[in-house]
Amino acid sequence: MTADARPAGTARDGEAFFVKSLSFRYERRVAVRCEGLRIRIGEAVAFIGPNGSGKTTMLKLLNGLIGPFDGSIAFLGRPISHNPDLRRRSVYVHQHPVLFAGTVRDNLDYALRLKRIPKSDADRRVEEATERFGLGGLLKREAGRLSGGETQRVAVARAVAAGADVLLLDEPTSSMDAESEIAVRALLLELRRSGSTLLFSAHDEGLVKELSDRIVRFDDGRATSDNQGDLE
Amino acid sequence: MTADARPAGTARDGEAFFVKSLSFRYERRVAVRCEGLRIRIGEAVAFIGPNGSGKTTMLKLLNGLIGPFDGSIAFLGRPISHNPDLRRRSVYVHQHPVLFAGTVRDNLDYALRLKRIPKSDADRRVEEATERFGLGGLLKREAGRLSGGETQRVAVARAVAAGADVLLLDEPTSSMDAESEIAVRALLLELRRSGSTLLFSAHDEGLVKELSDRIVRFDDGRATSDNQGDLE
Amino acid sequence: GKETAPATRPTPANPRVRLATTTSTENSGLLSYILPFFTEDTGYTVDVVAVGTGAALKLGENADADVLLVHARAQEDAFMAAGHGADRRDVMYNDFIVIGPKSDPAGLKGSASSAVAFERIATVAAPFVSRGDKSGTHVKELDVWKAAKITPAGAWYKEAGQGMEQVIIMADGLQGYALADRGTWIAVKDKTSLAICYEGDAGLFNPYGVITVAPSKNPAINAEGAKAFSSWLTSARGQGLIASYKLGGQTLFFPNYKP
Amino acid sequence: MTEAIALLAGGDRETWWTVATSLRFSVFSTLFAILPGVPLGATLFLGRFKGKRVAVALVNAVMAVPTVVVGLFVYSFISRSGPLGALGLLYGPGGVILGQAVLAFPLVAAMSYTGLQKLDPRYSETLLTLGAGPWRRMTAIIKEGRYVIVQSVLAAFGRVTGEVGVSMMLGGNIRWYTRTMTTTIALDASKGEFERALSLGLVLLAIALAVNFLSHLAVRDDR
Amino acid sequence: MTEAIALLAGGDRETWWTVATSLRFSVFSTLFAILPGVPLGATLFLGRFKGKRVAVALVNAVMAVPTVVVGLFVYSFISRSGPLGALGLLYGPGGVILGQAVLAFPLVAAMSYTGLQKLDPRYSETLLTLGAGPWRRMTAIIKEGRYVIVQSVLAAFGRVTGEVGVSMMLGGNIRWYTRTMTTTIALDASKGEFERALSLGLVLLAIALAVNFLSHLAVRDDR
Ligand SMILES: Nc1ncnc2c1ncn2[C@@H]1O[C@H](COP(=O)(O)OP(=O)(O)OP(=O)(O)O)[C@@H](O)[C@H]1O
Ligand SMILES: Nc1ncnc2c1ncn2[C@@H]1O[C@H](COP(=O)(O)OP(=O)(O)OP(=O)(O)O)[C@@H](O)[C@H]1O
Ligand SMILES: [Mg+2]
Ligand SMILES: [Mg+2]
Repeated sequence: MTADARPAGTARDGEAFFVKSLSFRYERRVAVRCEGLRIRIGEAVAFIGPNGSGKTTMLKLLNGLIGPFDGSIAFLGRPISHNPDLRRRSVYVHQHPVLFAGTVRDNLDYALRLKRIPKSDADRRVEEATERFGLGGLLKREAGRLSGGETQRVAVARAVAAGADVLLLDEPTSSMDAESEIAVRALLLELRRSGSTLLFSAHDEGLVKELSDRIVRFDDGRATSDNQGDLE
Repeated sequence: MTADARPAGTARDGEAFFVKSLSFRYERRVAVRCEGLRIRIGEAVAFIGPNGSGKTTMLKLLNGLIGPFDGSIAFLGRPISHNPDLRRRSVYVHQHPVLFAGTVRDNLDYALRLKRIPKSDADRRVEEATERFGLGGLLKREAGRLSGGETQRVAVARAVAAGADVLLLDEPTSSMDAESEIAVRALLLELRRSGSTLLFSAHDEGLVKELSDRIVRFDDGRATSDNQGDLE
Repeated sequence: GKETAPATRPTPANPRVRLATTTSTENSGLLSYILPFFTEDTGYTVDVVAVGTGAALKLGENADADVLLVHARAQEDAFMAAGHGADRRDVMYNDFIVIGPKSDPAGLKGSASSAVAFERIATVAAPFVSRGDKSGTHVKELDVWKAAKITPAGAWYKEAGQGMEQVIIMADGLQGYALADRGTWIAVKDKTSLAICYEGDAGLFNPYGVITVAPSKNPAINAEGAKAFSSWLTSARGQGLIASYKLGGQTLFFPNYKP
Repeated sequence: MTEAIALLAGGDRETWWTVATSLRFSVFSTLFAILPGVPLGATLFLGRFKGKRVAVALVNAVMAVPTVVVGLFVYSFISRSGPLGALGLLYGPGGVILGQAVLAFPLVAAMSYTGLQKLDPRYSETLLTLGAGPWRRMTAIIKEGRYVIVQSVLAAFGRVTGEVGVSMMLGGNIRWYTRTMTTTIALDASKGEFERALSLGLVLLAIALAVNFLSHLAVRDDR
Repeated sequence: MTEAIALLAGGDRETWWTVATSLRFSVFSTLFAILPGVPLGATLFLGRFKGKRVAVALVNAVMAVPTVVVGLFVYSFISRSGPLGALGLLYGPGGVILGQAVLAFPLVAAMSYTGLQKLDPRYSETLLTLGAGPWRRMTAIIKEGRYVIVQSVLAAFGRVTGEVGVSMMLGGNIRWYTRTMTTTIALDASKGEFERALSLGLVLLAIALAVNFLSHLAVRDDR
């Protein structure tokens, strides 16, 4: 698709998010402020900054989980409110995720059903995720009773299996053991190569260096990109 | 105090924890099993192992937060059930901690009051903790509304300020930013030098190397110490 | 009101009297009408507790009422015999009537007696709502069935177990018959589409009695107040006021105290 | 107590029949109260619409309406001259069940709403981000909060089992037809048979206790 | 509706007096129900003792006991021939308030318990590890769960405001003394004055609504 073929005001070719003059407050305190930010489809962007600087808040804003805010956020060229693409193509994974009642397998199946993945396809995807994330031993376990790291692994697996191509991951490996972390990193690299858009927050420098094309720095709520020209 | 002066069956001189033939299950699955483990006062011990291997469960067991279990756990020479020292001298900090309603300062004050720290002493301690953990900007904030890393920092500060000399910390820096992590590491080192006993779980090798005298490895619920002679 | 004549109103030591009575005396408006006069004359205020007949007697038995105004002669006599009461007097009477749909589908009008009227209801199996609560009215109804040599049973016979007013309202809802006391009927009739279908049988006499509870039962009983109420109600003044109470132009209760 | 046991063990046929009728009415009315009540509670919890506050307050406040008023309200619909008069529900089991369901439904909604309130907000966020529509979110949140929902259903069951106003008003307390435990108790109390009324109250308590225990077997407290 | 407004706006002194009396009784009885009820609920939540299950089921089941039975139960204590007869509470405000408190207290306990149930278990673990004794744990958990506690208090207030049995039985529905909104309504309904009864029911609903709104101002929903 070419940009020219689209009506005015829509996304430039390959633009995933376009944020302008954003400002969001919890009650009185401003938690996130961003003059402008453009994230292209297929980019892998790391959100870094000290605790409480607004990374989680920004990720939730980009996924339309919190609001209202001042300014504008567009996803694939359209405002995120009432944007059907948002739920179809992007998914957010909490810093400390929760799983639903039922087994781990139920959780995966459920997410696939929500994303309307056909049954035939679904089984294959669950199998794939199980292998990639080493969930073999966990599939039949009660999801609410897993350890911190296990929960995080399943939550990321659930998001990936659901097949969203824009992933917003909040400190995705913070509770994981070394082995899982390596596996998840490898997987995210692969997703990036295959064209998915990745936005993730992290305190772990290794993850940031290995995985990101670009860094957005957060400082006391102010988000600024290393990349110039985000705002024309 | 000398060991000889004590009745038989009590702790050896300077023994913080003594675990024997421990086995604990959540419903049917065994989550922790440990033939024997001895942790001396003043030791810094790291619990490492993959996700779901039992680190959190063991820390909670050692702090008497879950039960019942088979086998025995002694704290300062006495069984942990009905052991008044347990609550007076040790404290556990959750992997993903929660804070109480009220401000951050209220949380610190409250913990000090629970540990019966006299008022005069309390203010000094809160000041000290504020400085050490860089809580200056957070003291007056509503505790329930902090970010993940901020919450973890306050929770560790709360435990340290409460003046327990046996600290059980569950992945204490997993959500922290680099700066806080360095500060907390330094602080824990200092506590160790001043004679506190530290037990912590971690996936971060740096933390383990820098801080621990000894490692207890967890594998699928089985806890084994690097140190031989834990069991005579 | 203003204390216009403080000298004329007596001030008893214990000015609150507790009267347990059936709902019919309260809901017909009689008590609201006469009690202010009683207070005026004697200085006593009356706390009216309106309950079922059985409950009123039970309250007397437990000494939770000082005086009773009820209509269930057999139970009243048993109450006296058991020594729960100090003094029982006839106060007034009215009568029971059979009410039913204006169209009177069982054709009660012109029945020779209440027993005959009941027989007609049973014959056509017209809905009949019974109090079913061992109240004076219920006891009377059972007497009539006995006189008619009928054991009422079947879907048409609704043993409701509720107060008089509710039974009248139910009879209206079911377009059926019921035995009612005239006082309650007059008070409620405008809310229904029913009419009196049979009246006038001497057997349908409904006497009320006033009973002072035996003071020996409990020191908290206001014996003076109870006595004052009983005496006043049976005095010429009390009897006269009862006779003068009218609702919709009709007299509800007829005084009948005989010293 | 002994009298209560005697009443039941003695095999008094009428007492047993009344117990059974009470249960039948309560079970059906609770069922009919759940059907709209639980979804309404979940919707109030999930929804972000104007007037939500008012709706919540209203649903909470309805508890303060005496059962006899609820009875009257329903009466005005099912009385012969009311819009539903033709159904002939008044003074029959249908009337009692309808009235009790109307009584219990806001209770179920209010208690479900309040209970779900304490559910971790991450659950609804996760549902949202995974693309669950309103219906899926509702069913999923009911599943997550099933313990709380069961509690609200139990409360509703208790409420309808123990209420008098509606049963009296719409059922008429007709023997062998619409007489329930509670209307029997009210009748006994009005007859001055206080001991019997108290005994039947204990029987009612025992039934409620049994139902509570059974429900615990169904959905275990997962703390 | 119009009649309800007319009743109040028209300044009918007796109606206003009855409204005030109802409120007075409800406020005091709710207060007396909270004092033991909330701590009991919190204790049930925190405690790990034998018979806890039974206690919880019992407290839940009490809701199914008709108010008239609660009234009779309390009556047996405060009747002149009962153990507390000397206090002279029967057929006075004291009797109604006592009875309503007895009625509402298990409700407060049950609802507090259920509500706290959903509180994150880490709260009580944190309290334990910081060395809080039973008393501190109880007060702290009540503070953490204040939103839920307020809900249970509101429910109790609604319940006592709307109940008839206890008020009738222990207050005697004595005019200018113990007559409340609900006993007036019951009386009106029994006299066939359905419109007036319904109107007063609406007034009661309005009061409950107002109380609910006020409570929301006091403790905001923090979601
Ligand atoms: N409440 C619970 N009920 C049942 N099983 C549980 C519960 N909590 C933990 N488990 C299981 O017990 C085992 C040990 O869990 P634990 O939380 O101690 O692991 P961990 O070593 O702390 O893992 P992590 O590094 O992910 O935090 C895991 O298999 C976990 O799934
Ligand atoms: N629900 C809330 N209500 C009020 N303030 C909040 C809330 N959640 C977060 N905040 C505040 O907003 C700011 C940004 O928080 P956020 O969670 O986005 O930080 P973060 O960068 O993700 O931090 P961390 O690295 O610790 O996860 C912080 O100051 C935090 O205290
Ligand atoms: Mg964060
Ligand atoms: Mg853990």
